[in-house]
Amino acid sequence: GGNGGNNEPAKSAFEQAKEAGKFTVAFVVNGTLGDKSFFDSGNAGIERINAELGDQAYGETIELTYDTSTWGTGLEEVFKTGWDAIIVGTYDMKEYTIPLTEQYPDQKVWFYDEVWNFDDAEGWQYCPSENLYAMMFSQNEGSFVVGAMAAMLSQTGKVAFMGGMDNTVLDDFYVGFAQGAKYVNPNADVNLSWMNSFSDATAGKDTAQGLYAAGYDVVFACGGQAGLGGFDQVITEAEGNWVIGVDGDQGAYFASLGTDEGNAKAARCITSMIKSLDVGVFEACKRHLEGTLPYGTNDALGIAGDYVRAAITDTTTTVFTEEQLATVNQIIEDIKNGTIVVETAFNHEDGWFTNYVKQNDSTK
Amino acid sequence: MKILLALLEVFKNPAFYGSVLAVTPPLLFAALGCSVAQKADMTNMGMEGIMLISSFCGTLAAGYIGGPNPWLGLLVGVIVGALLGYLVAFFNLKMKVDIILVGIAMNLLGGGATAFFLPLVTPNHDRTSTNSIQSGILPLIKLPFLEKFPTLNAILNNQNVLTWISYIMIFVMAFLLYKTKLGLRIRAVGENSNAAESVGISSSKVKTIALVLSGILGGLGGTFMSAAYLSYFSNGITAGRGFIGLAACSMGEANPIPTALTSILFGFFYALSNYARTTGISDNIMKMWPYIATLIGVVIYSINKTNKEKKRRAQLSEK
Amino acid sequence: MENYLVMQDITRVYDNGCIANDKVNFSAKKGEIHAICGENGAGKTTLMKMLFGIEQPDEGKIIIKGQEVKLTSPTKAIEAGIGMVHQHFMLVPSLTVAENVILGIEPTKGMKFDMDKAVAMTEEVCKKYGFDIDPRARVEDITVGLKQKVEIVKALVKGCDILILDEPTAVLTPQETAELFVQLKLLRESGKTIIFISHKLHEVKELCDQVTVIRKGHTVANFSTEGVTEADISRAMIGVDIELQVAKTPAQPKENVMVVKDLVVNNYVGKKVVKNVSFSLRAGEIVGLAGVEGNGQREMIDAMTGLGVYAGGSITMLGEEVKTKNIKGLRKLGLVHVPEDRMTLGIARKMSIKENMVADKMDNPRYAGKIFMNKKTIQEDTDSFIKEYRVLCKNGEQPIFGLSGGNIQKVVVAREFTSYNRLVVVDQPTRGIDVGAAEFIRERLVQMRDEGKAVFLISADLGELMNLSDSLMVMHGGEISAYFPDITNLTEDELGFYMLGVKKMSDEEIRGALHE
Amino acid sequence: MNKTNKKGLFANMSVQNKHSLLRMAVAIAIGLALATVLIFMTAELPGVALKYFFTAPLQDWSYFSFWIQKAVPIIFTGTAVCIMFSANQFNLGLEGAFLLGGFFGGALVNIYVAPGNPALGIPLGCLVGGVVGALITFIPAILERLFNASVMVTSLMMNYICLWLSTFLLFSVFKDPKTSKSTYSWASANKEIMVTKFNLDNGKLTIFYSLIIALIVVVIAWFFLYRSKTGFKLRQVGENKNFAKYVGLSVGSLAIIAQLIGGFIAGLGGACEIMSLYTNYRWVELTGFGWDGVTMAVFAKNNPRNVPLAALFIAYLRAGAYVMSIKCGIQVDMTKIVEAVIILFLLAEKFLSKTYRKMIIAEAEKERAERAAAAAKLEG
Ligand SMILES: Nc1ncnc2c1ncn2[C@@H]1O[C@H](COP(=O)(O)OP(=O)(O)OP(=O)(O)O)[C@@H](O)[C@H]1O
Ligand SMILES: Nc1ncnc2c1ncn2[C@@H]1O[C@H](COP(=O)(O)OP(=O)(O)OP(=O)(O)O)[C@@H](O)[C@H]1O
Ligand SMILES: [Mg+2]
Ligand SMILES: [Mg+2]
Repeated sequence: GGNGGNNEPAKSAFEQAKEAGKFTVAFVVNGTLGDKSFFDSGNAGIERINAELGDQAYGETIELTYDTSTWGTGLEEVFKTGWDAIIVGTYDMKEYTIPLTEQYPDQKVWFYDEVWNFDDAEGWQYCPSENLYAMMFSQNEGSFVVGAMAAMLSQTGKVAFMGGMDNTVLDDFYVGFAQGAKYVNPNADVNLSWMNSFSDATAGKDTAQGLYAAGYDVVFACGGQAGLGGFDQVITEAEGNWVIGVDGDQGAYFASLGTDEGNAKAARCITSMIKSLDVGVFEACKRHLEGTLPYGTNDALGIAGDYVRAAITDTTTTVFTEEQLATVNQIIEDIKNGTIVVETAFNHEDGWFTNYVKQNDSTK
Repeated sequence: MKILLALLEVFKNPAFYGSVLAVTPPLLFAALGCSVAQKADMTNMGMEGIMLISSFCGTLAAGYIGGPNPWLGLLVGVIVGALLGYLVAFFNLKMKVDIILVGIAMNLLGGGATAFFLPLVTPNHDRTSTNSIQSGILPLIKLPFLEKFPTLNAILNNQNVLTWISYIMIFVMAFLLYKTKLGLRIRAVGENSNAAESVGISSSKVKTIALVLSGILGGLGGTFMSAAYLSYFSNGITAGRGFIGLAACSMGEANPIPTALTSILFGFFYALSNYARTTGISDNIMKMWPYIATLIGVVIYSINKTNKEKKRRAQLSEK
Repeated sequence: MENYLVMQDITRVYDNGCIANDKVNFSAKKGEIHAICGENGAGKTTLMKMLFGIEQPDEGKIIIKGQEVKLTSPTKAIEAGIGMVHQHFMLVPSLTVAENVILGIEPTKGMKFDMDKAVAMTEEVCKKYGFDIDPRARVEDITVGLKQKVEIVKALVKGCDILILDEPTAVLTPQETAELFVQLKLLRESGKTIIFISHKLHEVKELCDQVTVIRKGHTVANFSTEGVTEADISRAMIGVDIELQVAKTPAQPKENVMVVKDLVVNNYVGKKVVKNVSFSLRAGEIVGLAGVEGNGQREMIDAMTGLGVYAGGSITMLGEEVKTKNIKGLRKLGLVHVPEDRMTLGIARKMSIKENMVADKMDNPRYAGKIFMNKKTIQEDTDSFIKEYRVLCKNGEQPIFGLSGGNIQKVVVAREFTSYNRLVVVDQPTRGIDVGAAEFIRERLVQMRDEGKAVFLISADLGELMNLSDSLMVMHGGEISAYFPDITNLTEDELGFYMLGVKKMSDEEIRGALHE
Repeated sequence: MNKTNKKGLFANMSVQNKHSLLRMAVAIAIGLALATVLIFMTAELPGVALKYFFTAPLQDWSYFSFWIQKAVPIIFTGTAVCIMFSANQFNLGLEGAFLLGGFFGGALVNIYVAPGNPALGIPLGCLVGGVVGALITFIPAILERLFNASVMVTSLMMNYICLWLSTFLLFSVFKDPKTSKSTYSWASANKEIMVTKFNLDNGKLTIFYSLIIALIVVVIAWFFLYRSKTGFKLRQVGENKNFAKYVGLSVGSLAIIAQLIGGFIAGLGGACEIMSLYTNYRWVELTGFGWDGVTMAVFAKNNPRNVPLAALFIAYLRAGAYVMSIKCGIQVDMTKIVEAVIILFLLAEKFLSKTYRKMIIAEAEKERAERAAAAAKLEG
């Protein structure tokens, strides 16, 4: 609604925050909110900044929409507006970010989901910025845990990973997931399927349908809004078919809706691989304000700091036995203390991932 | 070889055929909707937009009025569809805008208005889908007696009520077009509006009714997407199904049964593209198939028609 | 007996200013078949459209059974007991006979359209009046004769007392016509009033009781058919007023430019409408073609000009078979054509006068190079054409649809006459245009003849034909029914007899048109 | 007749033209009024939002650049549609042509054929893009010619075939595994972004060369349609097919030529769009520019000359809406609603028809009065 009656030219919240001398943070989404997943999680981090650090900082989420042709201009616009720190991420945004870090040397960039080349001047996309902090979530570690849980529950020995679009971060999910499944059941068949979308829920539903029909009884739906389609599918499947959420605690989300359908979805969601961008965002802000944020480095945010973890919901405790849950906890401990070394999709030569998939996915 | 075997595996799986039945209805509704309009010589290019808007409005009604009430959503979706059909008729017949361009404008409006209003009307200001509104899902039809026959059970049991309605609709539309007074008038007006006018039938009235019917079917198709396929509205949820309906209608020459068969063929390929991803075939290739099939179908159909026409001429000239 | 139907002082002016009916009076009794005769464009159809509520009279009144009626729509007319069989079929091809028949008054049974009832209704009418039609046959599958009967049944089933038949026999074979007449007579016996429009006078004589003749929107005669001959009717119809005499010297025909030999043309439904026609067109001569519309002229001209195809015989232009050439090729040979239907064939409505003038000249290096048009020459030449042909317009850039009908025709004529030509086919060149412009066009035709071009003139204006033609052919029933190598002694009455099929020449005489 | 009364711009305009201008103005006004209402309904600070929406592209160079950037692709597709619609060919395959033109011409040429060599890559990319685009529209065209298959339906299907073909090729062959949906970058080859642009005012104003290409295409298209003899023939076919046949044109071939040219321009546009905005190919959805082309052609009355203006108008709305969306969080999709409404009213022949009659009658009265005055003068 408008602000009728106020004749003064109103100031936006950003301008008010600036005037109050607060540290302003923009979370730039190269898509739109509402994915109940990664972007929403980051948005939750912003809300937490406003709630807990509100006296010193102010945050806002800015959506660039899925129209790729606007991303460059949109990001530049955010820099130009004068936000003190800009949170942005994914490979697609990297090329736009590099020149802007030079052009706007007074602003900070907190970049997620991409490894940066800070030192090799001859190397690919060299960016010696002192203002850039790169946070890399170890999704492979969290995925290992949910992979193990999937294999424990699977009756058919066939579990599936349903990704949004093929990229190294998503590959990293699969690598951990497959390794975790094989850790529990060395004969497990771990299917890799792509929805080719992060936004189209029908694509997720359709993909999941094919997977369940082919006997994959636990599906890791890993692709934002599109992945939610997997939840729509699983509730039409027979008992004994399960789904795993991603990024946020999607089971808890559906349970919180309090409807029959939400409950049905929650009841089929054995866990979610939480990738806490919210924690990352919030911690970055907190550490920046404390002056301890390590700019110019690639910061690995792993299972150790609870940056990634497997969600435990009512469903989890119902469908898994005490014993199984104990094993899960043991696995988590082993990853933390290095007994289990989780493979990653990063830092390999070309073709490595294709081979890796072939070893784990019987259809490839 | 491995791929062929895997495909065979898919074809042996009765759930696949159940899936064909489950993915076809929106295409079917769209195609039948286009066909009733086409019979009155109105090409309803705006089907996609009509489906989107009615899906959106239906979802809102289902979620906001009386808690999750998908039946109400269906009703509202259908009413909105009918209104939009009327709008198309109004702009074409009264304002004299080319019907194709009205359709294109309708599609623009459909994509734009739903995406624009979505965050305004959802409690969490959702940008992509109405996840925060609980609009519910139309009931599944459970047929316990089928459980004794596993194959039939996998195909027919637990289909959505709207799925059944969509197949019933084939016969309803066939009945309407071929067995009722209105259908007769629609066909007469579509084929020779002068002839209809000369016996006192108002062709613009009949065309308007046909487009309203078309809108109603579009409304059903749209609501299917958000109250049966998914349980919420999501931006661009129809994903080109309105256009496919138009193509199916064109291939079936707007006759309900052939149009429906074409839609089912389309659904078959669509389901196949879902199932084939576990066979190692690229699903992008699979996704191309329905369109290629339609393309080939349209060509074969056109060749046939040309030949028939030639034969008819030849026969006449012999007399 | 009291007049059952009276149309009094009916006047109808069309939007374009054409006075189609000017105080026409017409009346018919119960149980008679009443013919309306008149030349093409006399206003017969217009009168009938007003009776059937399609058009509204600007003046005059319609009285049925002594009561004045306002027929504002076909529905009203049907209610008043009027049925009409239109000059062109008003049928839906893919529907069955019964469905066509009951369209507009569909019987229903619950929600369903009652097909059985429809069939029964159709059968009942058919039985009552002796029509033999299968009500379940699809209209697209039945013969033209049957279609015509379906049209009549369509009118009858609605319970009409007055049945209008607008040229019902134009498309029928003699056998079909005979059959139809039997049924019409039956209808008359059952007390229906039938209004019958036809150009075939022997039919009128055979079938009708009364005949009203209309000429140029006026009622000119009303006879009982008992007392008159076909020749009398013909004379009443054809009144030639030769407005102006274009002066011309006797023709000096030279070589054949186009030779048509044993030409056979089928129309779009496959009916043979041009039957073994032979003639030739010679340089330096204007050959006229007379005939009532619908006697095969349309199809023959289409075949000659490359717009249509022909099924048998040959057409050669300067030794080349027309069939083997496309229109572009024919135009290269020097064939130009002023079409009858100037609005849909002769112009591109939204384009400028200039563009319409040069539309066919793009392969002439004067007007276009390899890629670009020659803007300046086009501008200059069209300006001079506009001046020469006295096209009334602001300038050449004006879109052509803003011109009056006559000026549009001048543009078409100018385009065709200024292109390379050896043979000029002009179809109704002066229809609907003013006297001055018509005279201008006629003078040009004579001038072209004198320049040694072959001119083929088709016109419904007999005065024009008799004034301009050096020799004249008459077409009737798809054949040449007369050939006059010299028309100085020809009278319009005589011409009317041949056009209306009252008379026919011997084959020998007709063969003369070939100039072998 | 030459009674030129110098009463300003509209004095010498025909009533039809005046009315059609009036109708356009009213249609646009309705659209913009609707936009204003929508903004008031949704914005927290409607004044601020309105300011961005209506003036953003004029506020500074980068918004200005963004405005121009948004106009370029729709200039291409609009021109393409103008040519096809001028010949009355309803080929809707431009979505596919644009997409594949970008994929083959814009991306693959620069990655594999002319890496690091913009001097070759750009012209070759344009050419390949155009040819690919022409191929896409050619298929429905030839199917109609040979088999009489509805070009509208087959071209719609072509769009989806193009989409899935390109995603298949992208994901299974050409994708850079590091990325989610992009090909390898051609920037890698010469270490800097290859997109060619003018940079003025310290890089604040960025105008891509593709704008120049687009404008050249517009000029050529206009010359082609209104000055060349083939273009003239195309327009005759579009205006009246029977007439075209009667004056001796080969209608079928001309119809195909129109579609080939349309496809070529769209494909060229796709290549230019990819080469200027991106350093890799990443479209996995139809771009919508093909449909925009139809809107443009409607606005431009099928005359390429008017396309840049129409495109600038729509792009202005879109750029304004986008800035407004970033600043005030209002959905960009609003412009689509506005566009749809404008199209409907712009095309509605019966819209304001009463005003038209009034204008006509007033004009006639005026003329009559003038004539009477002149006659009186003569007598007097
Ligand atoms: N809709 C119309 N608008 C303008 N003029 C018309 C219209 N219909 C007919 N006319 C003109 O009115 C005149 C009378 O036409 P009408 O159709 O009544 O002739 P007709 O006697 O039936 O001729 P025919 O024997 O050729 O059928 C003709 O000059 C014709 O050109
Ligand atoms: N569709 C039209 N749009 C605009 N102006 C028109 C249109 N048709 C005719 N006019 C104008 O109206 C006037 C009268 O046209 P109309 O065709 O009635 O003339 P006419 O009296 O029949 O002349 P002619 O004898 O040359 O056919 C002309 O000045 C013409 O320019
Ligand atoms: Mg007539
Ligand atoms: Mg006139």
